[in-house]
Amino acid sequence: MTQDTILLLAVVVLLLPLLSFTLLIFFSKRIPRQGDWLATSILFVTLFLSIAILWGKLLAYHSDVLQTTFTWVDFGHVPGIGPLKLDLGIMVDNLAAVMLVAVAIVSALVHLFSIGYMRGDVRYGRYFAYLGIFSFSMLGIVLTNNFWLMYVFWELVGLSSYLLIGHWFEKKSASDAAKKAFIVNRIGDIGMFTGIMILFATFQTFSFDAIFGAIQGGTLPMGSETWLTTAGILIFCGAIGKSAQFPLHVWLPDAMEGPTPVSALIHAATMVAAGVYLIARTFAMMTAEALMVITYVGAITAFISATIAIAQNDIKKVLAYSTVSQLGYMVMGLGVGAFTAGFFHLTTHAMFKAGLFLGSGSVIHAMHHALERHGDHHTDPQDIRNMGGLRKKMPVTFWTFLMYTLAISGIPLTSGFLSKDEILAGSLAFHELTGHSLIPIIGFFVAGLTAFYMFRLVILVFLGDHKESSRSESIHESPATMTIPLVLFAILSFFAFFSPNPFGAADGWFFEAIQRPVSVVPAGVAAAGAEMFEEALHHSHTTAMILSLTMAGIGILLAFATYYWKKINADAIAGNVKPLHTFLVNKWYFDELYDVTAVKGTLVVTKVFRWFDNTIIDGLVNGAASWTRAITLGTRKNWEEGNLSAVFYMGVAGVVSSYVAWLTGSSLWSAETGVLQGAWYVVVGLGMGGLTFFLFYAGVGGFDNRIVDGVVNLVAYLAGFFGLLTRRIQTGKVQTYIAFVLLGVMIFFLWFQ
Amino acid sequence: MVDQILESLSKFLPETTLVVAFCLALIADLVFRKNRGIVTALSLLGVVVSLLFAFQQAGMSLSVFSGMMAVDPFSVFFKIVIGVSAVFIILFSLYSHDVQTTERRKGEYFSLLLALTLGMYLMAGAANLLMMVLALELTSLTSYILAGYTKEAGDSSEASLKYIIYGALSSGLMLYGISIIYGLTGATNIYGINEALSTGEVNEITLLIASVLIIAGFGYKISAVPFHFWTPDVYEGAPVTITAFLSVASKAAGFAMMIRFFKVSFLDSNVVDLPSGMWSSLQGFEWNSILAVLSVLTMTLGNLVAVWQNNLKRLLAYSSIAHAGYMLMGVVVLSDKGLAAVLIYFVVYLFMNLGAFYIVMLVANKTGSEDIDSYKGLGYRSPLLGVAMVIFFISLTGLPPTAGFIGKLYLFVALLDAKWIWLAVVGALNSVISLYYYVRVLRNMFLRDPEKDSGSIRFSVPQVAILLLLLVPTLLFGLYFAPIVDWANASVIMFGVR
Amino acid sequence: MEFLGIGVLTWITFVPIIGMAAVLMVPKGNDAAIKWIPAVATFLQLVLAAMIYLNFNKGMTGINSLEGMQFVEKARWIDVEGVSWFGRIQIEYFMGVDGLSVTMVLLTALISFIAVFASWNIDKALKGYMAMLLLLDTGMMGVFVALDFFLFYVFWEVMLLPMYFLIGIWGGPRREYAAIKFFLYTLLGSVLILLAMIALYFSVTIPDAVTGERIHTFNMLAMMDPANYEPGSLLAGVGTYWRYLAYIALFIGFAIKVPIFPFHTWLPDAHVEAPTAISVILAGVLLKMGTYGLLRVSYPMFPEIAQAYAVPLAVVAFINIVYGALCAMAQQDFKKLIAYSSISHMGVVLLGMSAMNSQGMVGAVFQMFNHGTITAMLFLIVGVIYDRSHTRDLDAFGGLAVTMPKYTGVMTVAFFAALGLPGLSGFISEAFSFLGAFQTHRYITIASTLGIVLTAAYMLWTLQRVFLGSPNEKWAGLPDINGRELFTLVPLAVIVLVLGVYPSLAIDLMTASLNNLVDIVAGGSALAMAP
Amino acid sequence: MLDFIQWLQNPGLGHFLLISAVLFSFGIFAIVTRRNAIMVLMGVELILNAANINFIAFSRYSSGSFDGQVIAIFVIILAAAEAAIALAIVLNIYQNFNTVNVDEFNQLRD
Repeated sequence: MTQDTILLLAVVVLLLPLLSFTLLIFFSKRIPRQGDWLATSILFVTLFLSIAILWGKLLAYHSDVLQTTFTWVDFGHVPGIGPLKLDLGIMVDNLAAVMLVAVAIVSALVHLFSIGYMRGDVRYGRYFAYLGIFSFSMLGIVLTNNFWLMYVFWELVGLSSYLLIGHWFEKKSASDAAKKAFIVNRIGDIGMFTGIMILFATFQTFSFDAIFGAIQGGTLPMGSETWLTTAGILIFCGAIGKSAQFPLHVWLPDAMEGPTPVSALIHAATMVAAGVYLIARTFAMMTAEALMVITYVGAITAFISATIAIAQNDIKKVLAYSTVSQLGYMVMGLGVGAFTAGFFHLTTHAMFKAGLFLGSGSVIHAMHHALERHGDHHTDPQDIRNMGGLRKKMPVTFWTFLMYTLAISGIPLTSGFLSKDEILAGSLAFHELTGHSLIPIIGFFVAGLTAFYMFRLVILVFLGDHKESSRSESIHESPATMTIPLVLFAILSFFAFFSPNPFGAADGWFFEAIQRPVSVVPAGVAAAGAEMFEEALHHSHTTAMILSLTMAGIGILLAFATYYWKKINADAIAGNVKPLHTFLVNKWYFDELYDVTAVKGTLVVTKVFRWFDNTIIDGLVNGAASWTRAITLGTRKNWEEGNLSAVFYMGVAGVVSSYVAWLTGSSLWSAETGVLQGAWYVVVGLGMGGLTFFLFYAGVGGFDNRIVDGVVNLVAYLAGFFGLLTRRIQTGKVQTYIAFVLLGVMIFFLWFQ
Repeated sequence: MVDQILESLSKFLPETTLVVAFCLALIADLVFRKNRGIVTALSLLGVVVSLLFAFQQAGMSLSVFSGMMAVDPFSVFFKIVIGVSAVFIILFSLYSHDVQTTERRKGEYFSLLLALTLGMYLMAGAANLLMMVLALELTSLTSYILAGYTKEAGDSSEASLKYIIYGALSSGLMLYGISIIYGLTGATNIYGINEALSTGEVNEITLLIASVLIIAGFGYKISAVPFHFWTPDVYEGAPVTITAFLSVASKAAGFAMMIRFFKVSFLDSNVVDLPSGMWSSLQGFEWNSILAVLSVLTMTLGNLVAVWQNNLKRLLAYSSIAHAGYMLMGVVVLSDKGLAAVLIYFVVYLFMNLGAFYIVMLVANKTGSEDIDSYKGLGYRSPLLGVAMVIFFISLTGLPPTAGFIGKLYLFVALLDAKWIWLAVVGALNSVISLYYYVRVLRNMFLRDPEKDSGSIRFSVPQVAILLLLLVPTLLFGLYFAPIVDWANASVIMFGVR
Repeated sequence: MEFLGIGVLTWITFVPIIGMAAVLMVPKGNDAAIKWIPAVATFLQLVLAAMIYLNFNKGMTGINSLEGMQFVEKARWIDVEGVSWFGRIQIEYFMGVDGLSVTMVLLTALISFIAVFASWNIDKALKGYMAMLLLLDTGMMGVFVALDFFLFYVFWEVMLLPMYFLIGIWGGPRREYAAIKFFLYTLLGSVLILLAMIALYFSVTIPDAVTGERIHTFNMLAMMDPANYEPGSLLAGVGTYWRYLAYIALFIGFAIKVPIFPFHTWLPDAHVEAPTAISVILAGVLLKMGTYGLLRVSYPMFPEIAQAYAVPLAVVAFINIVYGALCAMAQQDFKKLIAYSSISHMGVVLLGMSAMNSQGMVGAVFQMFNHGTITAMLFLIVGVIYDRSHTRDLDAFGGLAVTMPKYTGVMTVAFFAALGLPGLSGFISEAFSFLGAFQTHRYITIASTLGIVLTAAYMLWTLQRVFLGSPNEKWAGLPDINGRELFTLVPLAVIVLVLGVYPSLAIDLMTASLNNLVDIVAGGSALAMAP
Repeated sequence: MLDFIQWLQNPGLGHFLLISAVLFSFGIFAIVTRRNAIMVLMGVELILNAANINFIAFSRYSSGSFDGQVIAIFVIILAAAEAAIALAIVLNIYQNFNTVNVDEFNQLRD
C-alpha cells in the first residue's frame, strides 16, 4: 500500500459512517428493516478498512506520519500577517491508526449488538443513523491533523451523544440527561476553544505540526511560557469535559439514560476516550506544570468516582462510575508521563468496558423481558439488588462478563493487567522523579477499590440465587446478535492481542508502535524526558506489579467476604458510617452543588436581567404616554380650580408693563428716571415671584405627587411633562395668552440684556 | 416724482393686479347676485395673473416707491409661494363645506382672500418700517375677518375675537418697538436704519428692547413660541381653507418680512464673506441668538404639545408651530445657505402642509368631524386619501423620499456648515418627536378598523386632481430637487445687500 | 452586467417596486395573482442575485476604491449649479457591490423570496401587505448597494414606513405599540446619521471630472480618503473632537438598528408582534444594516476613532452576547426568546468587528450572513407552530418531536446552527469572530465565550420544553409541517449546512474587501499615532 | 425733591417718552385685566397711541425729519380700521353669545 492509498482509505473510512447516517436519516423508513443491516455492514466495512490501514501503516510506514491537507479558507493577503490560509487535513500516524481500529471495532460490534437490543424501538432507524454520525465524528477526531477539525468533530461527538442519550426523549430524565451532557461538555469546550484561540493568535494556523514546530523553534504562544502552560491546561479542559474528569464528570452517570449499547459505544469506549486521545495528541506541547494539573485531575477523578461506584446499586451507574474512574486513570497515566501506558489503557479499556456495558445490556434486556412477562412495572430492571443467580440462566453473558471484570481488576493474563500495571508503574516513577507521593497512593488504592466494586457487581448479579425465584424462570440468554459481540470483546480482552508476554506490555507491538512524542516545550518548563522516565520506570516495575496484584486481591477477597460469603455485613458497616455512606450514595453531592450554584444561579441572574430589561431599560423610554396621561388628570384639575383672578392678572400686567417702561426709560435716559427706579424694582420683584408661583401652580403641583414613582421614567416623564405644562398654558383665554407673551418678552430682555 | 411713481407702478404689477381684482370682485359680487361663481373665477384669474407678473419680475433687483418696497428675487420668491398657495386655497374653497354653504357671502370671502394675498405680497417686499406696519395690518385685518367667516359658528367667532385681540396687541408691541428704533436711528427705511446702526453709536439695551418688541410682532405672525398662543385656537376655529392659508402663506410673508428686516437692518457690511455666503450681524447685538432660543422653544413646544392633540386641525396647528421653529433655525445661522434652506423649506412646506389641510377638509366634508378618532379606518374607506395622507405626513416628519426630507436636509446643511451643531441636534431630535403624533393619525387610519356602518368614501375627479397637484410635487421634489434648490439659491438676493 | 441597458444593481433594487406596481394594479379579490406576483418579483431578484454571485470577481478590493467596486452604476442624479457661496451640490446615483455588500445582497434576495412564501397565510388586506413587503424589499436592497451616502440614507429611511405598517397592521395584539416603538427608535437613530452625513458632506470635496473645480459630494468612497477633507472643515484632521462626535452620532444611529444594548428594547417587541415573514425580514436583514453601516461608513471614514473605540465596542459586544443570552433564557414566549437570541448573536458580529483584523472581520460579516439565515429559520419555525396552535408559550407544548417529526428535524438543524454547532455555518463565523477578537481583546473575548455555553443552555432547554418529553395531549392532532413551509425552510437549512462545511463559498467573496478595510482602519489609526 | 421739581419744569424728550411708556403700560394693563372686550380694545388703542407719541416726539426732538409724524397719521388711520373690524367682530360675538366678556370665550383650548 502506498501512502496515498492509506490516506485515501482513511478518507473513505471517515466518510462511510456519514454515508450511513445520511442514508438512514432520510430513507430509513423506506429501507427494509429500517436499514439496520445497511448501517451495520457499512460499519463492518469501516472496521476492515481500518484494520487494513493499521496493517499497512505498521508494516510499511512504521515511523512515518502520513498527512494530506487542503486549503479550506483563504484569507488572502491579510494586513500585518501576509498571505493567510487555513489548511485542514487528515493525518495517519500510529496513534491514529490504532485508535481508528479501536473505535471501528467497538462501533461495529455495538451496531451488531443493537440489532438485537433495540429491536422494536419506535425510532429504530433513527437510532442507527445516530450511531452513524457518532462513528463519523469520532473517526474525525482520530484522523484530524489540526485543532480546528479536532474541535469541530469534538462538538459533533457532543451532538451525537446528545441525540443518543436523548433517544428516548419522552422520558424527562433522558432529555434532561442529554441536555446536561451537552452543556457540561460545552463548558469544557470553551476552555479548549480558548486554548485554541491562544495558539491561533500567535501561530495563525491550526495544524498540530506547524504549531508544535513553531514552539520547538522558540516561538511561544503570546510570547510567554505561562501562556504555553495556560494553553495546555485550557486544551485539557476539553478533555475534562469529554472524558468526564473532575469537576465536569457529573454528566456521564446521567448519560446512562441512553440505550445501553450507546453507553457501551460512547460513554465507555470511544467518546469519553476522546479526551485522553486529545491529551495524547497534544502531549508534545504540554509543559511540566500542565502535566501536573493533568495528573492531579486524573487522580482525583479516579478516586472520587471509585468511591462513588462502591455505593451504587444501578448496574449501569456502577459501570459509569467505573468508567469515570478508569478515565481518570488514563489521564493520570498520561499526566505522569506514562504516555504509551495511558493510551494503551485506553485501548484495552475500550474493549472490556464496551464488553461490560454490552454485558449489562444483555442482563437488562433479559430482566426487562422477564419483568414484562410478569407484568411487573415497578421493579427496576437495572437494580442489582433485584438480580442474582443469572450465571446459570445466561452463561455466555456471565463468562464474558467475568472476563471483563478480571481485566478491569487487573488480573494477569488479561489486557487490563498489562495496561494498568504500566500506569501504576508510571505513577511510581513519577513519585520518584517529582516526589509527589499522593499519585501512586491513589493509584493503588483505586486499583483495590476497582476490584472490590466490580466483583461486588458480579457476585450480586450472577452468583447466588435470584431474588425472585418465580421470575428467574423467565430469564433467558440473549440472542446471537448480542452474544457474539460479547464473546468477541471477551477474546479481545486477552493479553495475547497486545503482547506476547503476559507480564510485560513493553514487549508487544503496541509499545513499539506507540512511542511517547518528544516534547517541544522549552527545556526549562518541560517534564522529565523520556529517558529519565524510562529509567525510573524500570526501577518501579516489579514493585508496581506486586502492589497492584495485592491490592486487587484484597479487593476481590473483600468483595467475596462481604457479598458472597456474607462474613462481613455490608449494611451494618454502611450503618456505622452513615454520613460517609450517604455522601457516597449521593455522589459527593456534586449534582446538588452545581444545581444550587450554576443552574439556579444562572436562572436567578436571567430573571434579574429580564426584569431589568423590561423595567429599567424599557421603562426609561417607555411609558411616557400612560404616565403623562395620569398627570393630565391631576394638573388639569388644578388649573381649572385655580381660575386666576383679575387681581392676579393685574399683578402680571403691572409688572410687565412697568418693567418694559422702566427698561426703556432707564437705559435711554437713566439719570432722569432714577427717581422711579426703587419703586419699580419692588413691583418687578413681586411680579416675578407671582409669575413663578403661577407657573408652579399650573403644572408642578401634579408633578410633585408623582415624582416619587417617576425616577425610572424620568426622561420620558419630563418630555411628557413639558409638553403637558406648555399645553396647560393653552387655557383658551386670550388674556392669559397675552400675559405669557409679555412674560416671554420680559424673559428675553433679561436673558439677552 | 411722478415719473418715479409711474416707473414704480410698472414694477408693481402683481400687487396692482390684485388690487384691481379685489375691486372687480367686489363689484362682481354686487352685480352678479345669481351667479357668484364669477367672483370665484375672477379671483382665481386675478391671482394667476398676478403670479404671471411676479414671474416676470424674476431677476429684477430694485427699489420702488422711494424705497418703500423692494422688488428683488427674494420678494418675488415669496410672492410666488404666496400666490401659488392662494391659488390652491381658492381651489380648495370650491369644495369647502364652510364656504359653499354661505352662498350670500361668497363674494366677500373671495375678495377678502384677494386682499389678504395683497397684504402678504406687500409684506414680502416691504423695505420701510411704515410699509411693514401697513402690510402687516392689512394682512392681519383681513385674516381676522376671514377667521370668523363662518360667523354663525361659535368657534369661528371666538377664534376671530381672540385673534384680533391678540393680533392687535402684537402689532401694538411691534409698533412701539418700531417707534423706539425710529428714535434711535432717525430712519424708517431699513437701509437707513442699517446705516445709522453701523456708526455704532447706539444704546445696545434700547436696541435690544426695540428688537424684542419687534420680534414679538414677527413672532406672532410666524407663530413662534412664546407668541404662538393664538395659533391653535384660531386654526381650530377658522374654516379649514383659511387655516391652511394662514399656516402657509401668512407664515411665509411673516418670514419674508422678518428676514428682510433683520438681515438688512443689522447687517455688518464689513463682515460679509461672499464666497462662503456667511455674513454677520452688527457687533454688540446678536439678534440671531434670540432667534435661536425662539427656534428651540418653538419647535420643542410645538412638537411636545402636538402629541396631546385630538383635533386634527389643532394638531396641524402645533405642527405648523414646530415647522416655524425648524425654519427659524435657517435664519439663525446668518448665512445665505440658511436663507436658501428656509426658502427651500417653504416650497416644500407649501405642498405638504396644504396637502394635509386639504385632506382634513375633504374628510370633514364627509364625516363632519376633524377629530382624530373620526379617521379610524380611513385608509380602508378611501385608500387614495389614506396613501396621500401618509405621504404628506411622512413629508412633514421629514423622511425621504419625500420633499419634506429635502427641506430638513438643507436646514441641517446650513446649520452644520455654520457649526450650529447643538441646534441641529435639537432640530433632529424634534423631528423624531414629531413622528409620534403624525403617526398617531396614520395609526388611526390604517391600524384601526373603521366603524361598523361606514362605507367607502369617494371623491370627484377634480377633487382628486387637486390632491394630485399637491401630492406629486411632494414626492417628486423628494427625488429630484435640483430645480427648487437652484431657484432658492438664486432667490436669496435682496435689494440693497450686495 | 446590464439588461435592457440598465445595470443589474438597479434591476435588483427596483424589481420589487415593479412588482409592487403590478400588485397594486391587480383588481381586489384576485388573491392568487396578488400572491404570485411578489413571488415572481422576488424570484427574479434572487436570480439576479445569483448572477451577481456568479459574476463576482473575488479578487477586487472594494471599500474605498472605485476600481475595486463591481457592477458599478454611476449617474448624475442631482446636480445643482450653485452660486458661489453654496458651491456645487452633486448627488449621484451611485451603486456598486464589493465583498462587504455582496453577501448582504444575496441574503436580502434570499430572505425576501422566502418571506413572500412565509406570508402565504395572510388574509387581511393582502394587497397592501404585499405592496409593503415589496417596498421594504427595495429599501433593504438599496441600502446594501448604495455607495452614495444620500442614496444610502434615502433607502435607509424608505424601509421605515413599510415596516411600521407591516408590524402595525398585520402584527400581534400589541402591534401598535411595537410598531411605533420600532419607528421612533429607528428614526432617532437615523436623524443622528443624517447629521453626521451632512457634516461629512461639508468636509469632503472632490475635483469635478470636467472642470476640476472642487465640489462637495455624498460619494462614500470620497469620504474615505483623508486627502479629500477640506482643510479647516468640520471633520478635517485626525481624531478631533468633531470627528469623535460624528462617529458617536453614527454609532448610535447604527447601534439602534443592530441593536446594541441599551438601545435594544424595540427589538423584542417588534419581533414578537410582527407577523412571521416580517420577523424573518427584521431578524434576517434589518439587523444587519446596523453592522453593515458601521463597516461601510463608520470604520473606513473614521478609522482612527474606530480604532480608539475598539475596546468599548468589544465591551458592548460582550454585554450584548451575555446579556442577550441571559435574557433569552428567562423568556416564556418562544418568539421573544429568539428575539433575545438575536441580540446575543449580533453581539458576536460586534465582537468580530471590534477585532480590527481580517479574521475577526470575516467572522463578523460571515456571521451577519449566517445569523440572517439561521434566525430566519428560527422565526419561520416559530411561525409554523404559532399558525397551528396560536400560542407561543414555551411551556404549553412538549413532545412535539413525536407529533411533528419532520418539523422537529428541520428545527433541530436550526437550533443547533444557532447554538454554534460545528458543521453548520453559525459555528464558523462565531469561531472566526472569537479567534479574531481574541488577538485584540484577550480577556473580553474569553469572557464572551460564556455566551457559547449560555446559548447552548437556553437553546437546548427550549428544545426540551417544546419538542421533547411526552407528547402533550392537547396538541396530538397537530399536522406536521406542510410542503410550503418546508419550501421556505429547506433552502435555508441547505445553505446553513453547505456553508458549515465549505464556508469558502461565502468567505472568498469577502476576504479581499475586508483585508482592505482592515488596512484602511490600521492606516487611519497609524495616522493618529503620528506626531 | 428739588431735582424732581426741576426736572418737571423743563419738558423735553424724556417727558414725552415717559408719558408714552406710562400710556403703553396702561394699555397693556387694560388688555390683560379688563373683562369687557371693548375695554380690551381700548387698551390696544392706548398702546398704538403710546407709539404715536414716541414717533412724534422723536420726529420733533431727534431726527428732524417728518417721517415720524407721517407714520403717526398712518397709525391713526390704522387704529380706526382696526377698531372698526374689532367692533364688528365683537358685535357678532355678542349676537352669538350675548356677552362680550372675553373671559368666557374658552371653548377653543387644549
